[in-house]
Amino acid sequence: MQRIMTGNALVAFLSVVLSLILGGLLIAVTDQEVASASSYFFSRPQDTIAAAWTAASSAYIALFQGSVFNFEGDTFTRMIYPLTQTLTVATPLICAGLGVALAFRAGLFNIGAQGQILIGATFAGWVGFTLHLPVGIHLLLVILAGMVGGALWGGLVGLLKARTGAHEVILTIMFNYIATNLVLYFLSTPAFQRPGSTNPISPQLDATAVYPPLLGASFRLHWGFVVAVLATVFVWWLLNRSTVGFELRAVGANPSAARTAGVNVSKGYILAMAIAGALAGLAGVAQVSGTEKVLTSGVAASFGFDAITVALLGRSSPWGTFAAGLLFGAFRAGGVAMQASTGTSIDIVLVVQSLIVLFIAAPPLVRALFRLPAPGATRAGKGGSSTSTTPTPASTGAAA
Amino acid sequence: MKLELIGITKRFGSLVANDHIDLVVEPGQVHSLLGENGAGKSTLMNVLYGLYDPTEGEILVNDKPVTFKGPGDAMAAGIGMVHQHFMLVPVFTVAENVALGNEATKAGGMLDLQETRTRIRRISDQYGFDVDPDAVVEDLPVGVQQRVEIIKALVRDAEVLILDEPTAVLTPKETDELLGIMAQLKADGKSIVFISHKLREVKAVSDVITVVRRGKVVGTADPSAPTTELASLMVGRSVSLTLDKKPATPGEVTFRVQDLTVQAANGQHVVDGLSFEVAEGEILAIAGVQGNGQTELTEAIMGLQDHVTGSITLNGNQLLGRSVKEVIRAGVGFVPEDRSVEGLVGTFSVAENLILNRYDDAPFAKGLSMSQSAMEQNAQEKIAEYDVRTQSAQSAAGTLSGGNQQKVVMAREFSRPLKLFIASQPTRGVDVGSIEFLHRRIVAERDGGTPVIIVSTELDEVLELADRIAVLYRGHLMGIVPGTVSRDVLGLMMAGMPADEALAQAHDVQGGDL
Amino acid sequence: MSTATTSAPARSASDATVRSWKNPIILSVVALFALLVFAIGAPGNDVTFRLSEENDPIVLPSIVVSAPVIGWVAALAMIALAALAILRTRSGRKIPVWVLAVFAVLFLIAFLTWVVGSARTPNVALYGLLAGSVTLAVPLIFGSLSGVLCERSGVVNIAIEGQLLFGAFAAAVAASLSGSAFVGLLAAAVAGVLVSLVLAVFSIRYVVNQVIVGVVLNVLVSGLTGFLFSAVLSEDSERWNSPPRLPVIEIPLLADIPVIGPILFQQTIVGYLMYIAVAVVYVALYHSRWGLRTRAVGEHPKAADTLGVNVNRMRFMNVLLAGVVAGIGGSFFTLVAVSGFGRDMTAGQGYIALAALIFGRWNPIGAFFAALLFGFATNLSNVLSLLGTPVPDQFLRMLPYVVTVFAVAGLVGRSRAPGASGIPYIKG
Amino acid sequence: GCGAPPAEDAPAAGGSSAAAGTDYLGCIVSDSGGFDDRSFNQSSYEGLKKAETDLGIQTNQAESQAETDFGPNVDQMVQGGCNLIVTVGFLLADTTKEAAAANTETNFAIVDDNSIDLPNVKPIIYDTAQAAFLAGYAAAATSETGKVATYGGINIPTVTIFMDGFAEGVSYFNEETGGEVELLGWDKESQNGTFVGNFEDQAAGKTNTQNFINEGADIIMPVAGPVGSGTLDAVIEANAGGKDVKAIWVDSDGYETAGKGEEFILTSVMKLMGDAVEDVISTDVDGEFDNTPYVGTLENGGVALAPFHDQEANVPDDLQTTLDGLTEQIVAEEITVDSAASPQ
Ligand SMILES: Nc1ncnc2c1ncn2[C@@H]1O[C@H](COP(=O)(O)OP(=O)(O)OP(=O)(O)O)[C@@H](O)[C@H]1O
Ligand SMILES: Nc1ncnc2c1ncn2[C@@H]1O[C@H](COP(=O)(O)OP(=O)(O)OP(=O)(O)O)[C@@H](O)[C@H]1O
Ligand SMILES: [Mg+2]
Ligand SMILES: [Mg+2]
Repeated sequence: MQRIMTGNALVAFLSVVLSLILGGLLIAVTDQEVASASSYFFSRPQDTIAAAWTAASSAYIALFQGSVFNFEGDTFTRMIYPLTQTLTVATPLICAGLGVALAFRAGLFNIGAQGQILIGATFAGWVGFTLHLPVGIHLLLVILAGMVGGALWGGLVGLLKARTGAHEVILTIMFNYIATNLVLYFLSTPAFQRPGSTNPISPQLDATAVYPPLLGASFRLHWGFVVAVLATVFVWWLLNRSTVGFELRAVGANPSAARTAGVNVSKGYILAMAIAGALAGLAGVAQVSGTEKVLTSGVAASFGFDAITVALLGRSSPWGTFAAGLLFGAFRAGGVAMQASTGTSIDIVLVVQSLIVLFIAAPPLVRALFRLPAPGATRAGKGGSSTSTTPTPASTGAAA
Repeated sequence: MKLELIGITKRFGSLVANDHIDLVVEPGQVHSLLGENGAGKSTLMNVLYGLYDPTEGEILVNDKPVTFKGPGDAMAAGIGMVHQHFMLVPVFTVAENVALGNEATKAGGMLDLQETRTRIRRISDQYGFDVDPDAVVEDLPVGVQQRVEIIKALVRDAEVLILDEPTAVLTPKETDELLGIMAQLKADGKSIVFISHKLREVKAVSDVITVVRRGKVVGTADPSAPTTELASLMVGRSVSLTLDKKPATPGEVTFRVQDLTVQAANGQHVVDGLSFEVAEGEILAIAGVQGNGQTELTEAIMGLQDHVTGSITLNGNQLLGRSVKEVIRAGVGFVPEDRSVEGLVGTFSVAENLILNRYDDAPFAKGLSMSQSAMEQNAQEKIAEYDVRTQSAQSAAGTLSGGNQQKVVMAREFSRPLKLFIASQPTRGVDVGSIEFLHRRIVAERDGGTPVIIVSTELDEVLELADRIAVLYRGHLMGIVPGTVSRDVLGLMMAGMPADEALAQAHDVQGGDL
Repeated sequence: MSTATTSAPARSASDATVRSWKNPIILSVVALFALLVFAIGAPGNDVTFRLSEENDPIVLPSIVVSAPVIGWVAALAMIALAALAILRTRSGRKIPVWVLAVFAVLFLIAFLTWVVGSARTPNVALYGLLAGSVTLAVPLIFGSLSGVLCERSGVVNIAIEGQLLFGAFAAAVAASLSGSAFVGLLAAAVAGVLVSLVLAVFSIRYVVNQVIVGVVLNVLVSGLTGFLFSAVLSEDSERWNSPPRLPVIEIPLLADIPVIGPILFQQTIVGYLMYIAVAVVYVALYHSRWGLRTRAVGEHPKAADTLGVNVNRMRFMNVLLAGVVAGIGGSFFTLVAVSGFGRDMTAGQGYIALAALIFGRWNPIGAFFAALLFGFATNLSNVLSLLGTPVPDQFLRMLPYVVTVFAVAGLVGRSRAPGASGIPYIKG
Repeated sequence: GCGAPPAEDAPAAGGSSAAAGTDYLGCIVSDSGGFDDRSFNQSSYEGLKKAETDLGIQTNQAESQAETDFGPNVDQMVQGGCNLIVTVGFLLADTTKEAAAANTETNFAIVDDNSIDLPNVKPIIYDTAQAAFLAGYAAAATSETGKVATYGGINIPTVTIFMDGFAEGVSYFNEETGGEVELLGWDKESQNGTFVGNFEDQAAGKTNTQNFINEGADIIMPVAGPVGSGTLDAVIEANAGGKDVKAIWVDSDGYETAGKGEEFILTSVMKLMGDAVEDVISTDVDGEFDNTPYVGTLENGGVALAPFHDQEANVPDDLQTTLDGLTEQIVAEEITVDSAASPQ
């Protein structure tokens, strides 16, 4: 933590700048105006450069306006609306990212957040639109159901890994596909459909089953964000201050030493995957009971996959993941606005995001690009701090 | 071939591992390097072998300066090296290992293993190695693996052979055979650089001895010099090579192992029908060459092995079938043989490692919550008590030197009341000063009335600590002998001779050995 | 001295085995299942497997079998084999490999007969079922070969998906612009290498966790191709995204052999390259100097280093080579399967390839068959849905994934990865 | 290149806004298929673009990539001051309803959904089964092998309504003529059949089509957006291999829009969303917006069977006459084409 805040802060910042520059180049190169201006580049190069600058900067301004602060908004509400939108999108990213990060700390590479979100959302959604319960209890039950759903789906992977030694990467990938088809199946049954319709979309969740808005009805931000903050605190406590976290981290960092010290490694795998699943399930709840309020097969969007990058960027630490979730939430929220207002495809956001993760993971590269001196007396050749907080689940998984 | 190192200096960051070392290896000579842990012997050899670039200095082969960009260049120049940790690919056959990097090929880069097999057989015959080219290396005993390493060097026509601590994992018999091979090689005109901590061997085979201390050559010695002189030259002060300990006063027998059998995953009985007991206040050493079931025996006691039959009782309570946690809670302290793999979590802090198997006991845990202050306080106490050299209690354990890592493990295990203490290789790779300290702690634990089991492949350590010695060979007990037994008897038992026969035979040949 | 060795207690062969009951138990359960479902639950009708079409040069008669007969015969034979396995295990001997092989074949025959027999139309074109399976497996096979090349030399390759996708994209664009499918093929290989280059530079040069680089590369390629797709390709798809197809090259006579002819001898160059690549990688890996060094570098890099093998250069080259292979596999999507690039059109096949690689135990041939199994399961579910089954389509589509889970959890279990896979090599 | 630069003071390119001088803003939000889905998003989008050129209005669009984008996108459009927002697909129903209730000045039109009853929302729905019925009849009448096939993207009503109508058409043919044409890939009774599982995997569309051809089908109707392209690839290959196989396109006239294999497209089941969208916009521009659902039928031309184009020569002589007769009967409700997914 300390190190990330101080020594690497500059590298992180430069990584973001570098990625934005590369993304901007991509926007400029593919822009129509730039293309037409470049046809006479040699007679008037400034046109090309101006067009390129306009293309990239207008896209990024739109991105900023859509994610942080809209200075063209006519009311204060509209001005800060983008920021609340960022927090809304960040909510499921943070929850699922925590799940991926926690599993990572236990030495497991959890690619299955997508499926866990879906199953969690299905459980939560079903409780939300089928049961009719009093205020408070209903929402609690929805949250619980979502976590149980995710925990089952994740825990099953942990169980299979512990019992048979099957590789969790394969298992989680397969479980994602199975979950998608399972949800599609549920949505084709009357129990999950609206009365009188066979569309694969569930009824709206009861008013008692949804997260109340956090800042009033004019914002989409809901209490799910607070739950995400609480989840971050909880995961931080769990990993750093609890016996369970101690066990999980030991299993992740060195399974043989953990076993020798009396930790039940199999139980650790199951537990880690179940908790990871529960956190992803919480992301499902944020979607089904917070933002969307209905269950569809697309309710998880691609949050489960984005969560992997979020966790990696956050170096698998709870608050790192939280921060990465906010950043990616901003990119996503801003990206939608950017696409709507400038027509720049939101895919550029994926490019920028992944470049950021790559650059941050390789500080020597960024330092070399910006001609910064190497820090202190770190021995050459070592990846150094960049990879230290993340175990290598691929190797731990393949051993045994 | 004449080999000359002139002014070799090697720095790792601020650490100077080799400091202007000069060394000459004449043809047909065995040149030994002596020095304590971390003196810089391996570093020097790695420089010579092209694995490290020297910071300064020059290497001359037959009076001509050479630069080695990698081991390939060194091998081409006629230098071969047998590393202490074998550099063999475990899943490859002998032939594949020998061929690697020096492949005989047919058209299109296809391997010609037949050619390699022929060469292996030729060398095998010449030196009486008896190595099957098609055996898979991981199935071979260490002694044979070492011969494979030597074959690798000879196949490449090495004129200078570097042997870095080659005898550490061998039985006395295998050691004798190796020394024989060295004599043959020398007779063939090859030069050998020999590194060993075992002064007796060094004296027996060397033509010249160079002593290294803290990266510098501190002198040369004649092989006929007395052992104590060599030792004090190494360490820089006079050393007492013996530990003074009171005779044991064994109490009640509280730990019993009966008819213990452990099956490995491949079905082999790695521990076979073992029975022994340990009394309070005595040290039972389990001797034997690495890989004869010691690891499995200690793991079986700890509940770390799966297919175990028989009985293990501590104070009348059955330990077999219990989980590791239950065994630990029953008061068994355990120092595993490989501290970095089983004893410590390298990325965890020293403080965390000091409670690695007590994290959920009071005072470190209240319910699910752990107490940082209790952990911190415990760390400060133990670091002071055991003189652990670490920057802080929060440093990652992996950054500590081997001796200090071992102190962390010991400190952890001794920090709770024990009913049984088991230590595997308690001082492997640990320097002389630390060894002395750790040995004294172990004896103190014995004197406090705890039954102690020490597993060690180092005869010196076994003889120093043990009140009684049990020798394991291929999972069988060769017998239990008193701690005062002679080195030769142990050597025979470690090679698979039952105790009574060994005692008889050693009596016959007494005085004829080294 | 000689007495020392002879007096060592000799171990008898019989007590030296742990009796593993895993296989007999699995066989028994499956055999029982076969009895209940395939025999007792057999549909009463005949089942027809067609081997050729009427206007094929060589027409084979269809195989018509009675579902109950096949069900009972196979189930009883499987029970017999399971019993044999139990007996062998009880007496402490190994179960011969042929028992497992015959068991698997019987299961497959009984299962096929049962599912097709239960369909509304109990009549299936076996040649089509198999040909479709191979088609679906082609990109998987290229992908898993790419994985083999990387992992065997010690680099985990999660970026197969990205390599395939970028290969598909580059092939579509280059072929459209140049008007030549072969230029597209070349571009695909180059694109695969580009992805590999990033993987290699970051994971080998900068020692970034290989899994992280792989995952991020997939996102990067997905974003990049998606962006270019909407910004460039869709704007003028006539110019950018209408690649010509690779021609199908028929090998005379051989292509006319029923069932296997179209699979083996009626392919595009990519199809032939696939068979060649599997064979070449297999032979080279186990019988060439390059293969020996590759495996050494992946198992014990330090040992290879001390013998003068440049570990990181070896890894670098292999990762790049893997890019060529996966890139060509990617071209299958746009030059063979369909004509044109679509957003994220590889649809996770790179991950399935990864599964095939592990299921195939890091062996090119194993990966080949694992990929085929997956292709078969997928196409079987396709065919079943069109023949008409009572199983909802969502469950049919789960079939390949469920099969993979069972295969990985039940049959493969703890598989042994190359010793140094995923671990960067830092010299000195 | 080094062409000549435009004069410094030339007006910015693409000044369509100046042309009609209206400041009416028509907007559209796609569902997650995007505007290039060769299906309802694309048709609706083209309707809006047509309104732009024909009526001189301004337009804006927002493409959704995931369901989470719906809310923000609709919101962006509302904030952008759109007069009318077309939302595409039933998945946008809740979002549309919410936005419409909150922004009563803005008008909405939603394609393929009839669940919203608000004064400022106009549902646009289609009785696609009617046109698909004709396609099924035409396929059955044209098939040489006596087997025809259909498959879908995902098992949802807007897809299965095509398949139901097609199935009805085939069985009507069998009843009327005593034929025994078999339909593969869809069982209307159990509402179960062949689906790709998405609207993207063209290769899966191709494999499925090859399976159909292997089982003897010679006319295949994919109801799967861009996946149908895979069917065309398979059909082109099969014809190159000496078979006589045809495809039936859906949504638009594939002869004009599919971009390849036109010569093998027997006909298309057209769901003319573009026209409806343009219509709704033009009534709104005229200030005559109403919220009565628009139901596209054979009668009002909202759905139709495309001409046979190149396939004219391959269909039975009297088929067009028969189809015209069937159309009349359906319009006159003498034949009812029922589907579980038909608009109620
Ligand atoms: N790669 C390295 N990086 C940093 N320091 C190193 C490295 N290799 C060795 N050292 C340090 O250099 C010193 C000399 O180590 P070396 O291995 O040469 O000792 P040695 O004499 O072989 O000891 P031993 O008797 O234990 O084998 C030690 O302090 C060691 O910690
Ligand atoms: N990168 C490093 N950083 C710090 N210490 C190191 C490093 N590499 C090695 N060491 C230390 O240097 C010492 C010697 O390392 P080395 O690997 O050479 O072992 P060795 O026992 O001397 O091996 P050999 O005798 O087989 O050459 C060990 O104590 C090890 O902990
Ligand atoms: Mg050394
Ligand atoms: Mg050493």
